[in-house]
Amino acid sequence: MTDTAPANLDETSVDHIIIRFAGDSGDGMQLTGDRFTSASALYGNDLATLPDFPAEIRAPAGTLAGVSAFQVQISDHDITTPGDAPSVLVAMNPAALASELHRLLPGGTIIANEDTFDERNLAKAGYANSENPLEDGSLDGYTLIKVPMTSLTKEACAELGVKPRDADRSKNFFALGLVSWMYSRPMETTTDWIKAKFAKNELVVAANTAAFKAGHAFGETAELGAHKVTISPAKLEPGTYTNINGNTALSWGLVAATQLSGIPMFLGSYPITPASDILHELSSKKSFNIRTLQAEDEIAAVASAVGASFGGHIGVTTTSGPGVALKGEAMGLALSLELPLVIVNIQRGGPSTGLPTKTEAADLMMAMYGRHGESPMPIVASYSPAQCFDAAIEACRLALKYRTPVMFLSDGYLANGTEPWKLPDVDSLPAIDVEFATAPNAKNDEGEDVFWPYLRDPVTLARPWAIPGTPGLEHRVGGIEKQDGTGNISYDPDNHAHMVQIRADKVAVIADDIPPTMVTGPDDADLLVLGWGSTWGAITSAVRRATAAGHSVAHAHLTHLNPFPKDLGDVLKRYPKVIVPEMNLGQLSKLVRAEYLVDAQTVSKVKGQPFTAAEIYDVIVGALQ
Amino acid sequence: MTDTAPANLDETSVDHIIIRFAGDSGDGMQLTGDRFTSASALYGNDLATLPDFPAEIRAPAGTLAGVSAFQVQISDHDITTPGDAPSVLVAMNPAALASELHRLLPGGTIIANEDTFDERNLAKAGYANSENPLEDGSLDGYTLIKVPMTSLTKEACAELGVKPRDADRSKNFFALGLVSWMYSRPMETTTDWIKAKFAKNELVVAANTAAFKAGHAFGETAELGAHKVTISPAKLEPGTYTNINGNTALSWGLVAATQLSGIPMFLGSYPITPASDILHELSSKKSFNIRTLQAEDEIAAVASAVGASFGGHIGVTTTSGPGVALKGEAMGLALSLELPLVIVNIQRGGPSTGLPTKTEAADLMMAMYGRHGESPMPIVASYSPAQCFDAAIEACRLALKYRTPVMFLSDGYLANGTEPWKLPDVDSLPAIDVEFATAPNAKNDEGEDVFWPYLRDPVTLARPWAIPGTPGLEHRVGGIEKQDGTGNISYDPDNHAHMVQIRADKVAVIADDIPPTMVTGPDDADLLVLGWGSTWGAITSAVRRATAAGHSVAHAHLTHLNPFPKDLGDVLKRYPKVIVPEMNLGQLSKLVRAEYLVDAQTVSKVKGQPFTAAEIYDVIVGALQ
Amino acid sequence: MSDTTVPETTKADWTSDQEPRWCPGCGDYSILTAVQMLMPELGVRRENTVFISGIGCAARFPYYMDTYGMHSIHGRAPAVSTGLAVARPDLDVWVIGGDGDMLSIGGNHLIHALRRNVNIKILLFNNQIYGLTKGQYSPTSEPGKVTKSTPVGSIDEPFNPISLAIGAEATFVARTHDMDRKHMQEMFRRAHAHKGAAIVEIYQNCNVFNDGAFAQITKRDKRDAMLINLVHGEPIRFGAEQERGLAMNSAGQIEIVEIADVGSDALLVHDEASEDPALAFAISRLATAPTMPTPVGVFRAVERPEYAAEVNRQVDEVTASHGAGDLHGLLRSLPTWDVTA
Amino acid sequence: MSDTTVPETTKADWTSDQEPRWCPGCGDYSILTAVQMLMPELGVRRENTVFISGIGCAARFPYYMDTYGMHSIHGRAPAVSTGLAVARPDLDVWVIGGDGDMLSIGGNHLIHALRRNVNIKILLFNNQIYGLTKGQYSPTSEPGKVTKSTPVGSIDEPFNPISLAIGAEATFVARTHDMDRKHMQEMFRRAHAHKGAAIVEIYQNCNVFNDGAFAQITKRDKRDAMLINLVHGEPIRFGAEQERGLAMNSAGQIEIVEIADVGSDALLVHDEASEDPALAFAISRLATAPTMPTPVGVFRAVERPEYAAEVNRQVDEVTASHGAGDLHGLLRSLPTWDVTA
Ligand SMILES: Cc1ncc(C[n+]2csc(CCOP(=O)(O)OP(=O)(O)O)c2C)c(N)n1
Ligand SMILES: Cc1ncc(C[n+]2csc(CCOP(=O)(O)OP(=O)(O)O)c2C)c(N)n1
Ligand code: SF4
Ligand code: SF4
Ligand SMILES: [Mg+2]
Ligand SMILES: [Mg+2]
Repeated sequence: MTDTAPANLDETSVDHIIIRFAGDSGDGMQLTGDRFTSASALYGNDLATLPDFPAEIRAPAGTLAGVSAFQVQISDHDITTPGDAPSVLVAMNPAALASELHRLLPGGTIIANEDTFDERNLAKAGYANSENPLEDGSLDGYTLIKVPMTSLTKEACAELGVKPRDADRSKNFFALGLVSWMYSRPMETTTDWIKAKFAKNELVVAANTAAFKAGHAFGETAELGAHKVTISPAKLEPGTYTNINGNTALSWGLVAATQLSGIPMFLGSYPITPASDILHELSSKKSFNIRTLQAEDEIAAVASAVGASFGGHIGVTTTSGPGVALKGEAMGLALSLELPLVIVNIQRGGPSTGLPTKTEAADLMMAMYGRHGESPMPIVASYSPAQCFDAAIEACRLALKYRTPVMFLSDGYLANGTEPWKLPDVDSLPAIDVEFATAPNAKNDEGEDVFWPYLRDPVTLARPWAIPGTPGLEHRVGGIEKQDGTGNISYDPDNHAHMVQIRADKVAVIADDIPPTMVTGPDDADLLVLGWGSTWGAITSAVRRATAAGHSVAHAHLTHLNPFPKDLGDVLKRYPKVIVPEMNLGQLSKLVRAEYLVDAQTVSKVKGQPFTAAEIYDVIVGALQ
Repeated sequence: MTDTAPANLDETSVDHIIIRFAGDSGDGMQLTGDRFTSASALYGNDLATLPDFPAEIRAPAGTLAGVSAFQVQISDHDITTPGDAPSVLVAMNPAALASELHRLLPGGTIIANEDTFDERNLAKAGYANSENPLEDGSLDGYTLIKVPMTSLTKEACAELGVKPRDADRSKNFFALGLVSWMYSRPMETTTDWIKAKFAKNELVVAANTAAFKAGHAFGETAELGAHKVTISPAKLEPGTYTNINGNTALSWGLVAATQLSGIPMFLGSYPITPASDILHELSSKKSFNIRTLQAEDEIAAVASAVGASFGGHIGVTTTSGPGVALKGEAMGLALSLELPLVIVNIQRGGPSTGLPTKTEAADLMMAMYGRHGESPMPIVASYSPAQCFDAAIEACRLALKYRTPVMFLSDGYLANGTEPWKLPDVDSLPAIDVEFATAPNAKNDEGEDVFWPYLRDPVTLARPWAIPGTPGLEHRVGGIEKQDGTGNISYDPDNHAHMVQIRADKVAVIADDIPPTMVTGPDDADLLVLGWGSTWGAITSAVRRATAAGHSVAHAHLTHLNPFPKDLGDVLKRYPKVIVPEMNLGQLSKLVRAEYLVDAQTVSKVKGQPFTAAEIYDVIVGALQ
Repeated sequence: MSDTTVPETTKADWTSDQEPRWCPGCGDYSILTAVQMLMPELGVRRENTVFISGIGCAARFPYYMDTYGMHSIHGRAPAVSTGLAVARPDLDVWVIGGDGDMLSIGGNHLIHALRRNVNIKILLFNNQIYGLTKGQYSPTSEPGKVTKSTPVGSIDEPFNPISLAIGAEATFVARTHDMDRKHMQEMFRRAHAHKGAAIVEIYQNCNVFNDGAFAQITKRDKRDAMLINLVHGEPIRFGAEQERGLAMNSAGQIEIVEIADVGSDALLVHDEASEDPALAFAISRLATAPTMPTPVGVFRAVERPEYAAEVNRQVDEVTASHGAGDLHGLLRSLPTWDVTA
Repeated sequence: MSDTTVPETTKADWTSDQEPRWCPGCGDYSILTAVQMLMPELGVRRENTVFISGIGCAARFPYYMDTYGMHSIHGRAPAVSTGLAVARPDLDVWVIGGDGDMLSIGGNHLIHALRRNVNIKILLFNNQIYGLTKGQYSPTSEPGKVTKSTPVGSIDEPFNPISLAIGAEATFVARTHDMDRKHMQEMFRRAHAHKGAAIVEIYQNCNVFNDGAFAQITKRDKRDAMLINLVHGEPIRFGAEQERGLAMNSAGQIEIVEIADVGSDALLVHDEASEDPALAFAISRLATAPTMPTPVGVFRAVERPEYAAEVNRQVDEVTASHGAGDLHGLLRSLPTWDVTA
């Protein structure tokens, strides 16, 4: 029931395992982790992953800066995080061992590629006097499995006619083979994948397959039997599953919104880590009535999306923090024009360039306030990789229905992390009804039919969306203050006050149209953990564990950050204590404190790494003492 | 003792008067108001002004949209606002009367240019069936002085050989002459000014002077004696005074900071209303070791300032809301580089293009949070036109001392409004001590002297400022997260957490270096009015009035919005009720609620117009009931 | 939208109910009139016509056209328009902006729109000044200009918008001026007919902050001598008697010649359709300030695939070959597994 | 800073203690080496040398130079450098960036820095791809390029950075490539010697995401045939036997000719110093992709007042004529009045 209890290595069956693959950026660890994950997913385990790589395409080989890691938890039951401390560390070189060892559980297993532990690499990894940790007893507290992966791979490839240098590139498949053997993963998933992926180059297929099989065989023959364990498939809800990361789920959610609304989509985007993959994904979805533009910069990206929205598309722009910081003025325009627009921010470590490949969730305040003037905008945040799908649809729904820019917040951890996703029945997804204006809606002083672009729906306060091409509804919109109703430029003081209030109200009324706060746990719990975004997995896991340990804890998680669910104030006031774990210095807590005058206490982690369940568990226990 | 009690028109001496000049954009009302103000200032009155003009260079002549107005209060005692309701309205055309009449005090005086009240102009101003308000009795509740200003001006100019069309342009001087006579302003101030201003064109000098004198004579001869009043000079503190608007005071403050620190200034700016005048002013201050660059856009403006700061200048960038919305990313860079930078935001009506020439103070949240990641920045706000001088020095002092970008907030009202300013003794202004690093400050592993760009001062947490040209201190800085101390790129999780905290602490420690909250009124008052920025004048006036009326009210005003003064929490908790008048929907109140969990209540005005003292007075009285 | 006969319209149909808010005498009025009078001739529909602008005096333009319109934000009109044109290739999209809007803050969007060849018609109102912000120098102001922000004279070399556009791979580049309605209309008509990005620089007088900037070449009595009319396929000649012309000298440089000296055969024949933009560029260099004989007309008009059409072609082709998107299938495009009860 | 003898330095002195983090085989390494080896020859001081970059693989460059340096934000290096150069005209300011950094997000700052002629030396690392973000197409990528963001091929016309720079009034424009250290150094030396904004386009191989983009012209065995070396004052010829050259045809267009056919007198003599940029522009149009014979070398090098010097001249002149600023006097520059006790 917990994400972190060490797997019992003596048994042949465990309920979960946490493995961390680590190697040089050039060693293909992301791919290795990914393949292991896929095989486990298809095998039926529940799982969650955490890729963790440097900002450079390839930092100097063998250095600590160049270490790329991938952590995965697989389990026979429902889990919500990639796990806290791995019980198995695959270390492809000394730098990987040096940089990742501190994460390993005491007594955990190290699988090391001993071929790389030579003087040069040891020095690069900072081992003083090139002391070899595989030999000097410093790893005595762990189970150490030394494997000459490089040489065995070369050996396996030699007979295929693969040059040793090229064979070296396959050693990650050796590692994958070995680990697949240890955890009884089916082999075909991987060999089939190799065949498909490298179809263009037979020799590479052969080499990778040979390396993979050699790794598998090594486990079988090298008397590693004691390390072999099985993890049964998880008892998940019946259905069809796929293993998905947040950026893909988000992209598909945008595709789904296009289909559900029948409104074509226009994506204006400028590449930036960790958001670029959404641009990549959508640029290959042309047959879904989606157009993408790689713009010259972030401002053009959002501006072009505003133009497309004016033309009757749903304009979307995807970026990360630095990009959002550039889009503020154009978002303000969309807000003043009252046109649909979705701004997706895949948050990363900041400020400035910060830690581009690391996760953080410190852009909530910018989402709320990063524009001049009173510029309220709805905010939707996703909380797990797969849930990005639903959240993206929700962001589009609000944008279309209320004719407003909507900020979508995800983060690097959700973007790249994966989890199994039970695929929804497409037909059961609710349609998004949008209607363009087609006829005049007012009379002028002469009693003639005219079109007023700011004559609002009394409930949603949305203005009509009349798109070019519609005869008789010609009109002009702009960022200068306009008269409510006619939309004509107006400097009238009272009208301005009215418009400022209307724009605020338009966001506020959304509270009537969103679900109440998602709360788990007893109403009379001693403590409420309030979260938003990707902390959901760790909080869920920690709260489960605390509950199991006899504590009375509840968990509320927000998917709508602006407006808040209507009941949030009541929810918060129900509990004597409220803590708010956030990957920032306390942004949501500021918002709820200001709104409800509740003494919500921040629990901060700003390390470019997600919370572990253990960290939150400790805070919960601490808070209850 | 109040800003709004009607001047008693029957007496020959009153303690204050509020006049509003209104006419077409082409009628020169800003100039007229300005000259009247100058004459009054030189005469020794206390005063405060409020220009109020449309966003177009010149909107259609004669229309309501084209009305340009200027309000001034002059007084024989200390005042803090341009007054609430004018007691005298000068209306140069029907549109001016139509648009401004609602502001006039009941029983107030209207001085109308009756020549312009013809059918065409009446229609343009929206008078139904061209009913002439000067004739139809609708102004019976007021004292109406009808003057054929246009024809009298033409007459006066005719003998000079000025063509009637050109003479028409001088009619504002006629109005000025008349009003100057009514309030016994000395004539020379104006005639001298005309001579100097139009020196290049004798005929214009002659025409304007003739018109001015004709207006004066008209008062003398037309039996308007009953309307003539005097206002004695105010008993201000002894000293030399000048009448100054906020943008000029701000510019001079920047000049002063340059002199006080001995650090050259670099201004990177892009024109935008209402900030452009600071660029204009500083571009003519080259002899003060100030360089200005009119950049290609706001991003280049701030980026160039960052470059100059790296080179050892104090980088400044000036703009308004839409410009700040574009500068977010570069501000984040400055914050990460820990270099001095001052970002000046002259706030205007928003969102988007909004009301460019109208005032608002809705960018406080953007100042706090308008950047991605945890990006804390000190905020300094000015509260009166003249005080912009001190506030600008303070912003520079903090930027230089703490090596941080500082946001300076002013607004359109302060920018263009004027007040008499007692000039400081330049020698008494405290020096700003800044030292560049000149020598290595650390040893490397080999024991050699090296320079660490992020080795901090233990008190201010500021890093050393080593400028190019200094031998031996070569170093690289950048926006990627860096190791504290060495400044080298670091992806280390703990270092990142440390740096995020250090950047927050660096702003927080400034609280030790700023004055306590500026509070007036009793500690045990029933109500605290908390303000920031340009509301100071109206709050001060309202609180004085409420106190005079027997209420127990205190007023706290913030010049530092981040960090808050250390005692602010205590101050707020001292009073049973706290209200926060703001020209936004409640931004400061959100900040103090979140910080201190105090139930501070917003009093909003978002009309593109400053609060009047009466509005705040009413709120005070209401809150106390 | 598929109705084929376009109803006849008049200037009044293209005139909105909002009164222009420019200064009396501003050149913007004559451009507005030129456009409003041209539209009925173009055989287009009001509802299919969109004007997008940035911020500035010029940028108020869309408010006065009774079409769809957007007054966006400073500098971004080319980017906004790109999105609209890609989303809606069926529309006529016109982009309006001043020299500050288009060349200062908006310079990057402009050059990218030009190289992409998006189907937008860009009217650049060049008054060599910032009008709306009351008179600062602009990227086209002459060096040494004294303005509020350059009290002792500006020191920037100005852009030549024609050269910049050609350097940015523009397919249609023209210049006209606000004193000649017929010429303006001809340029706008040509721009409209062009498939792709078309930019027309319009010398526009700001009579309040930069009066007479172009008077030395655009005044009726100066035009013959100072405006060099570019006509495709014709030798380039000008002057009251058409007595002067352009020719290439031995160093390969274009210069002004007296026809009496060189003979009319020596004249350069204007080829707006040349694939190689080098000659159009060379012609753009003739006048470095609107005080010298200045070429006007179409400098360059070549065909190249239009961006929005290409985007939509890709959409159509992918859709044709893969079938319309199938969401159910998409969700199953990664490996899946089934969990049974 | 006023010491006149510049100490001798070696490559090591210009090499910082930070290990480069580029992929093995990346062209950036050879550019770094070229610069580090050139600096000792330039007779400049480390402390007076600053490298400013944006974001991208190329933009990591400053970290590896043991000088003052700033790794700023994406696209803004020309603007940051403009501020630095104006504030500190005593410094050598180098600007480093990739094709995305300089031409996509940073295009506007680049063209404005060029027209202003700010004294910065811009090294544009053109690998025709976004490297750091893992392989999207860039504004210099060839049309039809299949990348992550253009799965069925890009449809944008690329910029020709040389043409764009010339169109933006650049005073110094050159091109070189990462396979020829000597040529790179020659171009960098020339850029350094130029008073004003100098841009050097460097064809740089990204062996991970766009390998071999320039191989058809820069490989040792292709160079003679494919690189057209521009040498000031010399007829423009190339080929293994110098058997080909550039000449102007009768239509006034530049084309490649066989010298055997036209005779060497017909060859165009390269004049980098021509005031008129038309010929340099024409030469820049010869190759529309690095698969055709491509001119390298200095296209244009002309003198024009340098921006930072002019700014500082104005400061000096105003100071000389008005005296150093007097704050006391400034505060009294508007009308004042005295209040006595
Ligand atoms: C982001 C932003 N920066 C600055 C401004 C202020 N501004 C408005 S128009 C303008 C320039 C006007 O010049 P131009 O584009 O040449 O148009 P013109 O008024 O001359 O027609 C400026 C700087 C703004 N509105 N928005
Ligand atoms: C504001 C912003 N947008 C986007 C990015 C992401 N980004 C980093 S480098 C880069 C482009 C890299 O291409 P290029 O400039 O050609 O340099 P190269 O890596 O090829 O050397 C992008 C889009 C960023 N860092 N900041
Ligand atoms: S300021 Fe100049 S450009 Fe603007 S409306 Fe007036 S005359 Fe025209
Ligand atoms: S991605 Fe390309 S440009 Fe970047 S370091 Fe690697 S090879 Fe060089
Ligand atoms: Mg202009
Ligand atoms: Mg590149």
